[in-house]
Formats: sequence, C-alpha cells, structure tokens
Amino acid sequence: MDLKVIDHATCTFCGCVCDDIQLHADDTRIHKAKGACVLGKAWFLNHTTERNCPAALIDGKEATVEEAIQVAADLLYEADMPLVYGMSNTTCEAQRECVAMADLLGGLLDSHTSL
Amino acid sequence: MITLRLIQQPAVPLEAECLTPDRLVELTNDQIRAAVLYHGKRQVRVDEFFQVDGELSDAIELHGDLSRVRHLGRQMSRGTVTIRGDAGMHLGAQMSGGKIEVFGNAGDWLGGEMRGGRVHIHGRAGQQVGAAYRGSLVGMRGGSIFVDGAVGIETGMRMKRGLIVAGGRASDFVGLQMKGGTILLRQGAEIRTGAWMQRGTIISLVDLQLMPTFAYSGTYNPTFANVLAGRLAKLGTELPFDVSEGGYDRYCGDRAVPGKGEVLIWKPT
Amino acid sequence: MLRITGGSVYDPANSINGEVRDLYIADGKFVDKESCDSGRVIDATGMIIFPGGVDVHTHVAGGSINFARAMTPEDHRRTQAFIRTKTRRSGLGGMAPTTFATGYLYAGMGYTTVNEAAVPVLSARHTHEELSDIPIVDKSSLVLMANNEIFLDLLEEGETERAKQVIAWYLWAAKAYGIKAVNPGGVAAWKYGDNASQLTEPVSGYKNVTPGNIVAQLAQIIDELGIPHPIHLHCNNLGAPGNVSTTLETMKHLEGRRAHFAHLQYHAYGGDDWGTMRSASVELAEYFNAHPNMTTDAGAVLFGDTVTITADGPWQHLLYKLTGRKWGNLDVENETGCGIVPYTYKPSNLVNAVQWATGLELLLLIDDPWRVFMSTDHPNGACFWRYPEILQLLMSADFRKECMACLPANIKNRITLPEIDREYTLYELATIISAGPARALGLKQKGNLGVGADADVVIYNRNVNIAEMFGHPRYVIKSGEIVIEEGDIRETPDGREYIIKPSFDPGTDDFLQPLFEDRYCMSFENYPVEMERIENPHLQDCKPQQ
Amino acid sequence: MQKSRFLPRGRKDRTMVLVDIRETKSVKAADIFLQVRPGKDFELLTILRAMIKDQPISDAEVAETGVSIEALQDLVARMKAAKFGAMFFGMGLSMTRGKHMNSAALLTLAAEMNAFTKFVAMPMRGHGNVTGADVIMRWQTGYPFGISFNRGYPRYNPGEFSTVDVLVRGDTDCVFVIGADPGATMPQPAIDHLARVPTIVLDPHVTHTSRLAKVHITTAPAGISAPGTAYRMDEIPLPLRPALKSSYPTDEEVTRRIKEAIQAKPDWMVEGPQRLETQV
Repeated sequence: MDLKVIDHATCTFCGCVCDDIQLHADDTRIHKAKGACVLGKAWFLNHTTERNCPAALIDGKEATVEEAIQVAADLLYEADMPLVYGMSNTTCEAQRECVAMADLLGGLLDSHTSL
Repeated sequence: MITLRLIQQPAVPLEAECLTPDRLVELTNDQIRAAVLYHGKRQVRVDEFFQVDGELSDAIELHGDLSRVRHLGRQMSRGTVTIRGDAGMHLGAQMSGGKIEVFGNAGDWLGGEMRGGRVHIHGRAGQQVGAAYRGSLVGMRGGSIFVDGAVGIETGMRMKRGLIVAGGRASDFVGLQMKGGTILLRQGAEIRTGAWMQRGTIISLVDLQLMPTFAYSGTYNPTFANVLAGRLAKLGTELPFDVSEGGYDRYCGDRAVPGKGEVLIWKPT
Repeated sequence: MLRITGGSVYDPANSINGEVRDLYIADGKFVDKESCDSGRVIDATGMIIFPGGVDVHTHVAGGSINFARAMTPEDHRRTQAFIRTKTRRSGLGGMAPTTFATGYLYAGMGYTTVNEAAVPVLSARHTHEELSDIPIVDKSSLVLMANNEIFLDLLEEGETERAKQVIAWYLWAAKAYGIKAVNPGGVAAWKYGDNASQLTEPVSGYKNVTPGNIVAQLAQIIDELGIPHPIHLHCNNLGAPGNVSTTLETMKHLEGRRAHFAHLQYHAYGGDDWGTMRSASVELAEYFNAHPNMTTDAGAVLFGDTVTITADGPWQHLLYKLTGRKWGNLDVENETGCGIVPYTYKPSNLVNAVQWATGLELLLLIDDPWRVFMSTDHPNGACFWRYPEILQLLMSADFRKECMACLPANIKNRITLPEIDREYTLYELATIISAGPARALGLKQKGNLGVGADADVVIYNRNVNIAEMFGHPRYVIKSGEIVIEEGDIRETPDGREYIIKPSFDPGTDDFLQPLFEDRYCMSFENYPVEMERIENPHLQDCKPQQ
Repeated sequence: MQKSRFLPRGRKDRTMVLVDIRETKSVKAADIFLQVRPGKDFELLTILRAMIKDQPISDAEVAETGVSIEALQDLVARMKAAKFGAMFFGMGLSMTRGKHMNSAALLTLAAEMNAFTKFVAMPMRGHGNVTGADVIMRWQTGYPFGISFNRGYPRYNPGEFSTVDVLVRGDTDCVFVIGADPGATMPQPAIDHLARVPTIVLDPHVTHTSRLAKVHITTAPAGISAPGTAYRMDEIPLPLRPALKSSYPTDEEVTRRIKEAIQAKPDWMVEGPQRLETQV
C-alpha cells in the first residue's frame, strides 16, 4: 500500500511541540511517526478518520452540528456568567475564536494554566 | 442609617462596589434602589436584590448571606459598613477610612491594598487578607484588620504598613514578601510564615514553624510590644509584654532576600 | 467618497504650509476634485489638517511586548479600559496596551501607520499574528539581524556576498519590511553574560567581527538590496554615561551611507559615570546636522511609569540591578534576546531629568525636521499615547521653562535645554510626526495629502492647549474612512501590512539548511512565515541599487 | 545530544541535575540526582537563594529538606561556574503545596543567578498548546488566564476567576469546554458543578466531560486532521501539518459559528461610554 508521507509534521501532544516528525499515513490512519517519542507515537497512531463518534450530542441524544451550535449559542447567551475553559489541546486559530467569544459573552475565560 | 436586606440569593457573584458610605451618603432612597450592581454580566438595580430602608447616610447595615456579594465598601473613606451575615470577596479593598464590622465570615482579599480605616471580622476570613493584588508590589499600606477566626494563605502579602491581627490560626505564607507593618498571630500559623520578608514584624503568641532562612537573634521584650499592647487594649484585645510573664524569641530574615524582617515568638515563663 | 473643505492644510510632502485647501477622497485615496462628486462633506473651516501620523519606531507586537504584558497586570488594572461592543473587541491601555487597544489609542491621536521596530525572525510568525489584531492602522516590521549567529559567522569569514543573500532570505522568511540592528554584537555576547562596548574590538567568540564592521556591512547590504528603509540602528552602549563617543564613532562608520539612528536620546550622554552624566546633545546634533545621510528618532522620555523593553539584554540586567524591581529576560536562539524591566522616570532623579532634557534638546537642536522624528521608543521612554505632551513641549518654550522648574537644582551645566528658544511650527510638527518618518520608511503613499496618496488624514480643532489638541482630534480618517469622530471610535477596519521581497540567490536555501539544522531547534521548512498568515499584505518595491 | 560551538562534546560538556521527590526513570539520564522531601521545594529553593548570596545556613535546617548541605554547596558551585544555566520545572512544583509560590521561588533563583552567570528558567508545559492560549490571551486581553469580561473589558484575578475556584464555589451558570477534559481531572465538587449547569463540550472524542454535558460536538483533532498553529513552550509558534482529513469540523469553525450565532442575537450591554478611565 502506498502511504502518504508528511515531513516536518508537528506533534501537539505535549508542550515540547516537536516539529521534526515524519508521518506515514493512508486515508484513515497514521501508520508511522518517525522521530516521535513514545508519547508522540501513541498520539499520532491512535487517531483515525473513522466516524466513531456522533457528530453531536444534545442531552446525550445524537443531533446535527447545526442544532448543537444553536443550542450552545442559546445557553451561552442566556447565562449570566458563562465560562470558557480549556484551550490546551486545540489550535491557536480556535483559541482566538474562544477569546473573542468570551469577550462577546461577557464571561469568564481560563486555561489549564490556572489549575 | 441605611439598611439593606438581601431578598434574593444571587445565582452568580454580585458585584456591588457602589455600596459604600461615600456613595450612599449622597443618594436618596429611590436613588439607592436604582443604583447599578453587576449580576455576572448583567446590570441590575440594587432593589432587585435588596430591600432598602433609609437614605443619605454614611452608616450602612447589610443583612443576609452576602458571601456572593463582592467589593462591598470598596475604596470607602468614611462612615461605617456593618454586615450581619457573611461577606464576599474584596470587602473593604483599597479603603482609606471608616470602619467595617462583620458579624460572620469574610471572603478572600479582605482589605486588599487598603490604606486606612478599620476592619473587624467576628468570624473567619479567606485568603490574601490585606494583600497586594497580583503583580502589584505593595499590599496594605495602613489601617488595621482584626479577624477573630482563622485567616487563609498569603495574609498580609507585601504589606507595607498597618496591622493585621488573626485571632484564629493562619494558613501558609503569612507576611509573604512583607515590607513593613505588623501581623499578630494569636493562634500561630501553618508553614512558611514570613517567607521572603524584607522588613516588618510578625508576632506569634504560640510556637511557629519557621523557614530555614530565619536566624535566632535573642530573646527580649521590645519596647514597641508595650506600645502595641496599649493600642490593642483599647480595641479589646491583649498582648503580653511584661518581663515577668515571659519574653519574645526573635528571629530575623528572610536571609534569602536578604531581608531585615523579624518574627517574634512569645515564650511565657 | 468624502470631501473635506475649508481647513488649513499642513502637508510638508507637498510644501503646503497652512493654506486653506479642499481635500477629495475616493476609494481610500486622495483624488482630484473631478473624481469626487458625491458623498459626505466635512466642513473643516477653521480647523487644522495634518496627514495621518507615522510612527517610525515603536514596540507594539511580538514576544517581548507580550512578555511585558504578562509582567504588568498591576498596570493593566489602573489604566483605561475600552469596552467591547457588538463589533468591537475590548482592550486595555497603559504601559503595554493590548493589541486592540493599541489600534484604538494610535488612531485616537491621529496616527495611522506604525512600524514595529524589533522582530526576531524565529518568532516573526507570532509578531504577524499580533499585528493582525491591531486594528485601524497600517503596519510594518523590522527584523533583528546584528546578532544573528549565521550572519556573524559569515562576516567572520569575510563572506559578504553570501551574507547579503542570507540577509535577503531572512527578511523574506520573516515577511518583514526592513532591518534593525540592536547593540551590534552585544546581544550575542550577552548569551555568555558579556557585552560589546567598543566598536573596534572583536565580539566575544569572534576574531574579526566587531560592532563597527557589523553596522558598516549591514548598511552596505541594505543599500545594495535596495531596501526602502535604511539600516535602523540601536547603537552600542545604550543608556550609558559617556556613550556619545560610541554614537559618534558609529556615525563615522556609516559616513556616506543611509542610516536611521533609533531613539537617539539614549545614545547622547556625556560624563564618565552616573554622577557626572550630562546631555551631549549639542555635539551630537552638530555632527548630525552636517551629515545629511542620516535620520533619527528622538526616543524622548517623559516622567512617569513605563515598562522598558529592548533586545539590549545586558542593559536591561543593569537596569534591573539599579531598580531592584521586576526583570524578565528572553533569549531567542541564535538570533537575539530581550530584557524587560518596569521603570519610573522621576523629575527628582538627576539621571532621569537629564534624559528628559536630552530628548527634547535633540528634537530642538537638529535643524532639519525631515531628519528627526517623534518617538519615545514606546514603551521605553514613555507610552506612545503620551506623544501630544511632547508636542506641547516642542511648541512652547514657556511651557518647557515651567516644566524645568521641577528639575533638581544640580542639573545646571548638564543640559542645554534652558538656553534653547526654538518653538516648533505646525508645519514642522507635521513633518516630524508624519511626512518625515513616512519618507524615511520609503512609504511614499503615507504622510502625504497629495493626489494618489493614501487618504489618512487628521483634522484638529484649533486649541491653545497643544497637548489637548493633538490628543483629541476632531476627526481621524484612515484610507478614506472616518475612524475617530470627536473622541469616539466609529469604525475599526483592518490595516495593511507592508512587506518587501528582496531578491536573493535561489541557492540560499540549500546553503542555509545545513547551517540552520546544526543550530536551530526547529525544522528549517517550518521557519519561514507563510504569506497566507499576513493579513492584507502589501508588497512594497525593493529594487537593488546599481 | 546536540554538539555546538561552545559545547563541542555535546552531552559530555553539559551537567544535568535532577531534583525530584522519588527516583524516576529520568535519574538515569542525569549526572546528579537530588531527592527532596515532598513539600520542601519552596524551602529548598529559598535556601539556595540565601546560599548563592553567601548567607549563613545551618546544616540542621538544610537537612529537613532531605538534601545535605554538601550536596547543595556543590550545586551552588556548579551553578555559579556554569556558562549558561537553564532550569526546567513542571507540575510537581507548580501543583503542590505552595503552588505559584514554588514556581516564583525557582524563577527568582534563576533571575538572581544572573548576578553570577547567565541563567534562564522555563516551565515544562504539559498540554499541547496551552502556551498558545497563554500567549493569545496576553496580547488580546493583557492577562494570561483567570480573566473575567463581565464588566465589558478584561479583568484578572487568579483565585477569583480561575476555573477550579469558580466551579467549586458555583460562580458560573454555563460552561464551554474546549480542548480539555475537566470531568476527568478536576476535584469532585468542581465536576459536580459542571454537571449541575449546562456544559458544552467540543472534543474529538466523547469525554468524561461530554457525558455530563448538555451539548457535545465532535471536532477534528488538532495537528492530526485539523490545520493551524501551536506554540511551543518557549513561545515559538509552529505550523501544524495534518496527515489526515477529517469529516468532523474543526474547533475553530465550530467556535466561530457559535460566536456568530450569539452575535446574531440582540446585545444585552447597556449603552455606556466607550472607555473607562478608572476600572473596578
């Protein structure tokens, strides 16, 4: 099987953020992560593109992303003191949206750092 | 006198920096009712949460469990705030005068960065009593804080002047990076008392576990103990100073800084 | 479309000195009357019109100012807060304002272009992300090069042609606009706890490389590459008593070449130590006036609190030892570093008083306003939003006298300011805050109210209180859009970013890669900033000189 | 290990000192191992601060930390003799009794060491891009974490606005969780509050938090199938190069769409001045 090779890939498992990983992947999963440490290998190899999770859940029941987004927006909007929390295992681009959303919401904003 | 009774427990913290003698003394009853508080992100009127009696007075009395009501008496310079119940965070923060009395417990940052005035808590207080806010180099600069019960961590952090008396046991880091002033611990403290202190005095009436960077420098009865005892007697609390009763073991430090602070531990004879 | 009628126009780029002119704007640019036949009309009768301000030297985005933000929460709490609206982000002003507030504050005092003066290539991606969060104003950035290990190694080996290719490569990798040199050789030496204070002595770790040949070679390379802005130089020995000799010597090394001397105030001291420190502005201005190859910005100081940030690590450690306050230090592998120390300038402090006077003296003694520009080296000498206070000092000798009354008595014979009567005219002010810096940056479309230029314009109500007038413009228009009106923010459009692409030998990648991989701890391929990351990039011409 | 101009022999030119409360696998990689008694980090660091300044410290006091005076004297001598010292610290320091003061002790020691030689210190960040969150919050709000926007502008107070404290006290009435699983890591009273209020979770997996949440949205994992940027712990941003394509939307997209849905609703903010000269 022909594997796609990605050079200089970046590992986001821990704070070291190594950017010299070579990934060998097919369409559904990564088979090799050259240059990654034990933790990094586990991180890269454990993901697949298979849809193992529902697109969204509302009260534990499957829902569409659009429905879930609307419910989320309603709840955050109605709240008097919403909290936006986490932002560790995600991209800067998402983090910027989170900060913008917290600003708009008039809510609390916090990351793992404060633990 | 103005009386405010909490009629509804806030669902999220209620920020009430407008409830100070300086502000309310100028307001009629209607104006007080209409004054703005922040319930989380929303502006609300005082009368949504409080029943308001009285007007145009710098004596305020609050009733109810106010543990979620923050910034009461903030920056006050005159008058009295009496709370019959618990008070929330930042009570009397940055106050410069007047008196606050709480017949209950107080939250964190009680008298944070205060400059003057008096605070008396009959119950416990939270963390960072009389402390500096994050990043700020100086905490309390004057006035006095009496807490009958226990106090939380970092009590008197970076304080420069003034007096803090803890009737109950204090938690860790009492007088952290202290620059001056006096802290009296009637029931002692947990660990790291006086850590990184530069100047100032911490007195404990019971034995204390000290940082390894403090050095013993004699036992004596400092003159100021006498003066302080006189001042405290007027406020209804005692400090031993008579040579016949005992003496103070003096430790100086923190040598890590290196600092010239002192920790005095009372040793009764 | 927008017409501005009846105002007194100060447009030094077109030699218009206070004459009543009408301005016509369409599609973000000034146009002739015929091309603007509709739209809003601003009646500016009785008002004063300036081109939008251009800050040639400021620190508003990137790792170091962001470190300063982290170090000063106490200042964020005591400063002004901008409240968010549905479309506008909240922000905090102060010594190290947040990105959004930086845009609001600059625009609020009529500045529409800012040049971030110190970017390490390694964290240029970060700087660009912050720049894209500074609204309203147009931006450019200068990349730090005078302590770059690979560059210094090439100089050591005498490989100047290769060095030129490498510099051009770095510039494009950083998506920068020009080159900044900070304490040449000194920051590299600081990584070993040393400094570089003598222009002709080898830098620690080198035999041939001296601060003097670093600046001379960089200036040569910049001219050869045709970079629009000349070498932007922070000389050695910043802040040290007696450093004027270093500064003059550096100027001599650069004779016949273009050069911009950053924050000259910090490099204009006589005396031997802190006790004898005095202003050396007279001798420095005399030399400067006679050498038209150079421009400078003042780096003026105002009394009050600020936070000092500079790539000059050794100086910052000294300042930390002097103040005993907070100190932060950043090392940027192979390239540069940075130190951060909060600081309060006090009129009662003799050294601070000399610094205050020196900044003003330079602005007043350098006779060509096209060559000396407004700056405080924000936030080092003072925060940029305090510029209007300096303008007032420049325009009024009486006000200066009033302020001098607060200085210590023993300042006599250390400063020249009391003997200077010069008062700036509005025309000269428009030159030092806009037309001059725009020209020095090679931004012809800026600082210019002529047809074809960017419609960045400020309209002031006349006011005898100069600081008030310049601090609160009636209107600020950016690219033809009214962004500030009577002190309120109206619109917060995104600004452009100016970048250049100097040409370099395509083999430079292959040359650099092994050197890079030997030294750096990131992948070579991940190092250059991708073009897609630049918000509204605007490529300026960069043509090699023949 | 990397050889360099100034350390031509690589690892041999370097000295690694490991300080921990127990012998871990890292001991093998270290030249010197100092075993400190649990909860004595702050004391040990404070003693070192005194020792580098030649302040007298008695053996008995040092012994309480679990490390001998000789070992510390040796350490101080090595630190002062180093050309370039670096201290790395992790959650064993910052999450134990003393918390931020333990980190402050180490950072102060590093700063003070610069009176003798070059020294730096850096926190080892556990989670992938927590540094990015730090950096972005700083430039957009002025503060690194523990922020409240309830007054329309950022305010900062760890302890008051930090998540664990907020949850334990019940100070929030709706929680949005992204790139974290507090339902698995936080103390029980905090988790109880997460279950009590409507919680919204964005995560590539159905997590512990998702199970007690009102809303869960599955998103593409960062760096695996979502592109973007992450900050290394020394604040260097690096591009992500995802190897897979996901059919789930990215965190960025979902968050933006939620934000836009909120923006489409009427604003609750009362009209007021654009700026405040004095904050609360």
